[in-house]
Order: sequence, then structure tokens, then C-alpha cells
Amino acid sequence: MAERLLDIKDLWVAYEEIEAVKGACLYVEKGEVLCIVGESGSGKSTLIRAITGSSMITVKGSILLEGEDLVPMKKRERQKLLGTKIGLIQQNPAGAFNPIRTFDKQFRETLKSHDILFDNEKLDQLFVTLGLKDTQGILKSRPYEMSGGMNQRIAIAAAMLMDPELLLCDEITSALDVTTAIAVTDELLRLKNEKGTTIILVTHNLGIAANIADKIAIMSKGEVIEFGSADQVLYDPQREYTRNLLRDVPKLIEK
Amino acid sequence: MKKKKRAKIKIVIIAALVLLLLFCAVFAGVLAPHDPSTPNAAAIRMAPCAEYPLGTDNLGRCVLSRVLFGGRTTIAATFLLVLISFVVGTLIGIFSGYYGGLLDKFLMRLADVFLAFPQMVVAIAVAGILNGGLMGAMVALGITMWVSFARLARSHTASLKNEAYIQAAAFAGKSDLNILLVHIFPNLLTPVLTQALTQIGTTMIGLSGLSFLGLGVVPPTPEWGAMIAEARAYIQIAPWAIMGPAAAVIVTIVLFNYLGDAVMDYREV
Amino acid sequence: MAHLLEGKNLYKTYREKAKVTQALSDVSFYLDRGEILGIVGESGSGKSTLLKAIAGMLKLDQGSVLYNGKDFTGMTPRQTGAFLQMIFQDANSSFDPRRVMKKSIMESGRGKKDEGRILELVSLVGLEEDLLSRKPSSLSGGQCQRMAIARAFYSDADILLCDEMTSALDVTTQAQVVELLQDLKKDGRLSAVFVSHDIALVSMLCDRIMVMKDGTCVEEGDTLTVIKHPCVDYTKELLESARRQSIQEISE
Amino acid sequence: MIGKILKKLASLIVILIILSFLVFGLMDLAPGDPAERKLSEQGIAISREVLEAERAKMGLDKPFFVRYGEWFSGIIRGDFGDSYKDDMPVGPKLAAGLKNTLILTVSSLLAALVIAFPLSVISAFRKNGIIDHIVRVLSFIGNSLPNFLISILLMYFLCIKLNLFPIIAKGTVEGLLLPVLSLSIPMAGRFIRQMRAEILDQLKEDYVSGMQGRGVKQGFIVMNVLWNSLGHIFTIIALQIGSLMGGSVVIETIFRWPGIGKLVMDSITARDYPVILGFVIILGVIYVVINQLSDILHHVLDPRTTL
Repeated sequence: MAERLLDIKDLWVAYEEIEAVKGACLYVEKGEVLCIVGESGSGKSTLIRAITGSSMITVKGSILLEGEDLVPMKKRERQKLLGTKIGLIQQNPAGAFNPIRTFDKQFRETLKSHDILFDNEKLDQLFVTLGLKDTQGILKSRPYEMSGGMNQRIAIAAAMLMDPELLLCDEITSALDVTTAIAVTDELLRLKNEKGTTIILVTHNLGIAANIADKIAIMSKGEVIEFGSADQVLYDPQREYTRNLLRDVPKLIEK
Repeated sequence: MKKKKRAKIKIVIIAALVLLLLFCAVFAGVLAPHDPSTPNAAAIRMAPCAEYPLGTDNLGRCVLSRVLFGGRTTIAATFLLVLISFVVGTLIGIFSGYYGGLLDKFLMRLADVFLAFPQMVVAIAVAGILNGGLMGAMVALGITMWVSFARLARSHTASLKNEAYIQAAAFAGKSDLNILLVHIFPNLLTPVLTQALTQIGTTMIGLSGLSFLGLGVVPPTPEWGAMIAEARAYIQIAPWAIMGPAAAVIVTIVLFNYLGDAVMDYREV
Repeated sequence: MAHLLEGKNLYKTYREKAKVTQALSDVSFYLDRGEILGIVGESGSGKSTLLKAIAGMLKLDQGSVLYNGKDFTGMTPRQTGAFLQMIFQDANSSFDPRRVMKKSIMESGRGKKDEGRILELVSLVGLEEDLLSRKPSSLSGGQCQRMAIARAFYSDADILLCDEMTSALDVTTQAQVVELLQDLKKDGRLSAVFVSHDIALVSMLCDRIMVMKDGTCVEEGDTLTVIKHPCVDYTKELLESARRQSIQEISE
Repeated sequence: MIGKILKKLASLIVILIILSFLVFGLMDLAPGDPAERKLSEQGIAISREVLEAERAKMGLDKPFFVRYGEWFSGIIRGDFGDSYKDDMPVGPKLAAGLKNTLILTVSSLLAALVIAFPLSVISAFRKNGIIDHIVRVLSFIGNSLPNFLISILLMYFLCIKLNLFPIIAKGTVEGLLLPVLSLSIPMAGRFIRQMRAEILDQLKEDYVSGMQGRGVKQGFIVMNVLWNSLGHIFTIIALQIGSLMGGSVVIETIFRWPGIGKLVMDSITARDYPVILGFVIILGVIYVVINQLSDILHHVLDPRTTL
């Protein structure tokens, strides 16, 4: 049984009185892509927030990252993990960076926060793998000057800056056009294959999950309805909710 | 939901206090123990006692009665001024926000000119030159106050105009006027009314400030600013003559500002 | 016999300070009664601009639009509302937040006050009567979108212009609304222009498709022919992306 | 960029012209005849001929637009005409007054900023902490007190009860403290409320959670948030300068600080309109220039804002 990079056991997450995640159990193995699929309000994004930590939520249960439980961790300890062990990419492509300051300054800030030297050569190589040309040109410009697709790719570069083992992607394709979304998911696949990065992708789009996932978890109203390998969930779903979901996804009529 | 309830209770309490205040101002005639303006040579600068709960001023007049009647002048003038500015400003703002184009540009340039003046500087100059007592002071403050309502109404109307339900009303064949009255105005009321609430405090500061400078209410009419100015000369001998109206100003402004804050918190929660 | 709705060589440019964007250049289309025309394209392709131009929400630089052969170019929504209605992406905000649903629907009757007709339409779109006395905030996105359809039918409009109408809904609700549209089309009560970025959705619902890119119509034709034999690379790319995300029919 | 600034300057000049026209028109609305008042003030017997001569000397007999033209062209050359009271040129008086007013207002502004900026940063970043509650209550009260009231309360408690300071300022540094306090306390209250709200808005932006997601240190995040808020903070300061100017008139009168405010109050009682007009124009110009500067600064900081 491959080693579990992240193991979530009986996780309960609440915003003040509202229970957003109820007893979630799921895990992802090293080098795998786990897609968490659910409608808005299903608690999928709250799960990501529980992993990265936030003052707005109260968390019960355990989240083991290579055996180390994140839930009881203090803010300072967890801050060290973010960026180095866990990379985060958010839905708003222009949300990763301060829109009016240059990428160069902000990349340096991220590295300085973890006492890592700014290595132009390594960054250039990372940009190339993500299909970003003219690294220096990008570094000198500001996020508000860039398109959604470009910003999202640079956000992925920022998340991969310190080679995290786990990459958390929270609805990173829903603000993009269909063709750009597929291109961005292809880049995630390349990261998985070339760097062995483990990826958790949260999305409402079952099609994106079908295209990239090794494991799929279906969430609804805070509960993990179904969790298994992609083939098992897509072709032999156990639960009524999953079957309805598969039936309702628009299908290209070709005959 | 708990926050929403707590915010609502806060509003109810403060609103009650404000009503109490308005009650005292409106029924000043009944509540005041003495006539506010007849001097009483026998009781000049008397310390607070049973007969004169807040003592007497330089001319032996009962400070409490003058504070109550003064309240009526200040609050009435403030409400009237805020109401007029609110109506004028909001109407102009709505029309210029809805129709846009030349009208909008002209009005907003006009607003820029009026806003180019610091409000108090204009008020002092206008009140000074017009020398029209309370009316002059109200005109002076009113000149620049309508602009803040106009700008708020304009920005809200401009954003409301693009809402889907306004387009839907157009598709239903509704006239501009109908859309303005039925759809835009009701949805615009709450933000603009909240602004009016916060404006009351600032207006009171402005009015009492002008009266203090002798540019608003002229003695002997009772008004807090003027009373404080009058009593300033003999502050060492009869401090109560100042502390009475001063407390009234602070309490009133704090209450109205707090009501404004409470309404804003309620809307944000 | 003239088409129910037709557009001839439509042009529209946006001038924003220095930037001039060519939103529509030489776009033509037609729609016949009882038919749904699908317009698919990515953001910035001009599909929404085309819809707004037809509805009279923005002025065309050039070209003409005809209803039953009669030219209605330059009409404002107040006039076009007599024969066509727009269904918006954000369903909840297409109803006045302060008014109950019944009043909003009644408003689109142009003076007609027919309580019975409203009840009939509400059940036609599969909703309960008591929703009529509620405000939009207490209805779901799907329910609001069905009410929007009821409102459009109450105004006796011939044509529905749907602007990404199901994109904001979750998958299950979207499927139910699409099913409703398919039923209405079967009864011959619906002629619509359906704009969407999801080519799979358009393939399920529309008789004919127009593929738009950068303000021009790059390909147009019957849905099945365009999907099976796309001639333009861009259409192929769209179809390839859709296939990459498709879910095969699972055996029941 | 230069083009934009020139456009800004053009609109500035247009505003000032309209401004001066309105203010000059105001003078005509004023009741009473300035010539008559001046003569009676100087104790000269008023007969028809003397009055006519005086009106001609003061140029009051010319049509309105001509007088406005002369007055406006004078202002551009820095000549604000002659005082109705003593025929002396108004310019130098206003200039002297302005110098003292600037000392008072600039020091009050700095005092207010020194109090308000750190407190609003702390209370924004430590939202709902103890400091935040205290700061919110204090700034609320500060914001609700007219400055003439604060000055009297300060004077009563500090001068009379504890007699730490002289009551009459007389332009000395020691005398400056009370007036500055009276002006800066309400202004600090308003600054704190608005700056705190602005910083809290910035904290809600996506980039803050984006940076936290990369483990960026709190110090960098604070710096980024402040950098983005700076643009709006300049606007907040520029707008507050308007009420600062108004307040300085009141405070100068109370503490007899020889500024332009006190000068204008004396000239109001003496119906000396050229001084009043000069006062409004000078402060109007300063205020408009400051606001245009803050817009340009805001654009430089955040190029997305339209100039």
C-alpha cells in the first residue's frame, strides 16, 4: 500500500455555529492526484482551509501530513509548512499576488520568509516547465497587467517555488475559459509526472476531475458521499447522489 | 444569526434614547422649570440648586431651561437642514446617475466645485457675509451638504441601473420614471438614509460651531453653541453655565453618531 | 416565408479610452419558430454582445435585425420587450429584491392582470404556487430561473434570449432547467437563442449552432453536422476540450 | 502620465475660476452698502457727494463683471485689493495670517497623524482585541466632539483647574499646545475610523490569503497591506484638511492665535469683504491643490485608479 502523504480522519469543521464539514475521511497517496468534487456549499473549500489553517474556523479530528497532525499545530509552526511542504493555489487567478507590486518583489518576499536564496536559474527553469516564456519580463511586470490564464500559471509557479510535496488547488479552473482550463490541468499533470508532486484539486466540474484524477471524493452538504479510485467512482458509483451527478453532467451528443 | 439579533437590539436601545432626547426638545416648554429668556437680576450666576438644577448664567437665566429650548432650536434646525439636503441631493444624484451623459457630467463638475471648498470655510464666509442668523448658517452648511448625498445617490443609482431586474423592468415596457420610483428609489433608500443619520452629528457640530462664532443663532435666542460662547467669559466663576450646554451637545452628537454606527453595523452583518 | 428573427451583417465596436475592441464584425444569423439556436464561444468572443445587440440593450454600429421580416434595428428594450425577453445568468438578481415574485411577473404583462395565467405558467415550469408570495432572496437559483421563464411567457414574448442562463446553477439544477426547455420546445411553445460557453450543453439542447471567436462567426450549421464534421480548427479545439472533460454514459 | 497631470491642472484652473466667480457673486448678495459702512466707520459725515466719491474710489459703481474681472486679474498677481476698513492692501495681512495658520494646522495635522496612524494599524491588525475596542471608543468620542468644545474643556481643566498652560496663546510655542490638541483630537478620531476601515478592507482582499498560503511572514503581509492602503489614506488626509481649515478659524478665535482664521473673524464683524474673499480663495486654492496632489499620488501608487 503506497505511503499516504495526507490522511484526513473524522474531520469536523465549523464557522461559528454552522457545521461545514461533518466527519470527513479521505486520504491521498504520494504522487497521486485526488479530486474533491462537490457543488458550492458542499464544504470542499472548507476542507482546504482546514488544511492550511484559518482563524475563522474551528476544527476537530485529525489531518496527518506524513504522520504529523496539522490540527493541533500552532500558527507559527504551520506557517513554516505553507509554501515549503504544502503549496496553495486559489480560485481567483489574480488573488495569489498583490495586484500593484511587481512579481519580482513578491517572489523574493516568499523566499525570504523561508530563508531561501533567490535563484534566478531555478525560477527560470520552473517557468519554462509551466509554459511561461520571458521570465525576466514577467518578473518586472505587475499582476493587474496580466490575463487570467497567465496569472493562474504564475500562481502555480509561486506555489511550486519551494518544491512542496503537496499542492492544494481550490477551484483553480472555474474562473478560466474551457481551453485554458484544460491547458492548466495539463500543466498540473506534467508537475505530477515530472516532479512527483501530490495534488489535491477541489472543483465543482466532474469533467475536470475525470480528466486528471487518480482518486475522486464526492462531497455534498459537508459529508464525503463517495471516495475511491477514479474508475470506481465514475463507472461503478455506489451512491444515488453520485449516479445522479454523473447522469446530469452535460454530455457531447455525437450520434 | 446571533450577531444580527445583537445588532438589532443595539439599534432599538439607541433609537429609544434618541426618541427620549427628541421628546425633551419638543416638549421643552412643559419641561423647562423657568422661562428661558427673562433675566433675573436676583439670581445671577447661581450654582446649581433645587430651584435651578443647572444653575443660572450671567443674566440670571435658568441654564436648564435654556438648554432644553436650545435643544429644540439646534435639533430642529439640524433635522430641517439634513432633510432638505437629503431630498435635493438624492434627487439630483438619482437623475444624474440614471440618465448619465451631459447632465451627469455637469452635475458632477458642479459637485467638484462645491467640494473644492472646505465646508466650514464656506460656511463661515457665507454666514459672515449674509449675516442672516440661523437661516444664514443653515444656507451656509446646506450649500456643500447636498453634494455628499448627490454623490452617494449617483454612485448607487449607476450601479443599480446595471442590475438585471432593472433591465427586466425595461423589457416589461416600464417607463424611466416608473423604474426610478418603483425599483431604484426603494433599493436606494437604506444606504442614503444611513448617510443622513451620520450627517446629523456633523451638521450639529457645524451649526453649534457657527453659533459659537456668532454667525448662527444670535443671543438671546437659546442655542447651545451661542450659550457656550456667552458663558466662556466667566468660565472661572460659573463653570456650570458652560458645562450644561456642553454636556447637551456631547450627549446629542454621541447618540446620533452611535445610532448611525449601529445601523451601519446592522447592515454589514 | 421570413425568419422569426434575423440579423444581417452586424457590427459593434467598444471605444474605451485608448482601447478599441471589435466586439462584433459582420455577424449574421437567423432563427425560425420552434427552434433553439445555440451560440457558443469563450469569454470575449462577442456572444453576449450579439444577444444584447438583438435585445436593443446596446446600439449597433452597422447591420440590421428583423422580426418576422420587419426591421426593428435601433429599438430599445422597452419596444423589443413586446416580442422578445432576456433571461439573465444571475437569476436571483433578475427580480427586484424588495418585491414578491407574483408582482414581478405581473409587471411584465404590460398592463394585463391575469392571475389564472400566472398560476398556469408557474405549474408549467414545475414550481409550487406558494413561491409566488415569496421574495427572490428566499428562492434558489434554479427556482428563480424557472420563474424568469414563466415571466417571459406571461409577457407573450415570441423569443427567449438566454445569456449563459444555466452557468451559475449547479449540475443537477442545470439538468432540470435544460429538461424543462426541451419539453417546452417539444410542445412548440419555445423559440430561443441560447448563449453558452459549454459546447456539450449546447449540443444537447440546440437545433443549430453558431461558433463565435473574437467577434466573428467562425462556423455555423446544424448541431450534429458541426460536431461530427467541424471544418474550423477553433471548433475542433473546443470539441477536443469538451471531449477531454466528458463523462461516458454509465450503464444503468 | 504627463498628459494626465496637465489635464488635472486644467480642471483645477476651471474649478478655481468657477470658485472665485461664486465667491465674488456672494459679495454682491451681502446686505448693506460697503462704502456707507466704511465712511461711518471712519466717522466721516455721509452726504450724497461724499458717498458717490467713495463708491467711485472703491470701484463699486462699475458693472459686476468689470469689477470681477479687475478683482480676478488682481488675485492672479497676488493683489487681493484693499481692505474696506483701512484701505491697506489685503494681501500682506492675509499672508502674515496664513503663515501662523500654517504653523498651527500643519502641527495639528502631524499630531493627529502621529496619534491616528499607528493606532489604526494596531486596531485593524488586532481586530476585536482590547486595544481595538479602546481605540474605537476613543475615536468615536473624538469624532463626536466639536473642536470649540474640546478647547474649552481643555482650557477649563488644564489651565484653570491645574493651571499648566496660559490661556492666551500669543503665538508662543507653549501657547501652541492647547490649540493643536483641540484641533488634532477630533481629526485623529476621524482618521482612525476611516484608516482602520480602509486597512480592514485591504485585509479582506484575496492576495492576503494568497500570501499566507505561501507561508509569507506576517511582517511582509503587513507591509503589503499598508502599501495598498496608502493610496486611499492620502485621500482620507486630503479630505480632512478641509475640516481642519474650518476648525482653525474657531480655535484661532478662542485662543487669539494670530492666524488667517482670526483675521477673517475680525473682518466679518467689520464687514471687510475683500479679506473674507481673499480668505476663501486662498484656502480654496490650497484645498483643491492638496486634493489634486493626493489623486496623483494615489494614481502613482495604484495605477489602476483612473486619474
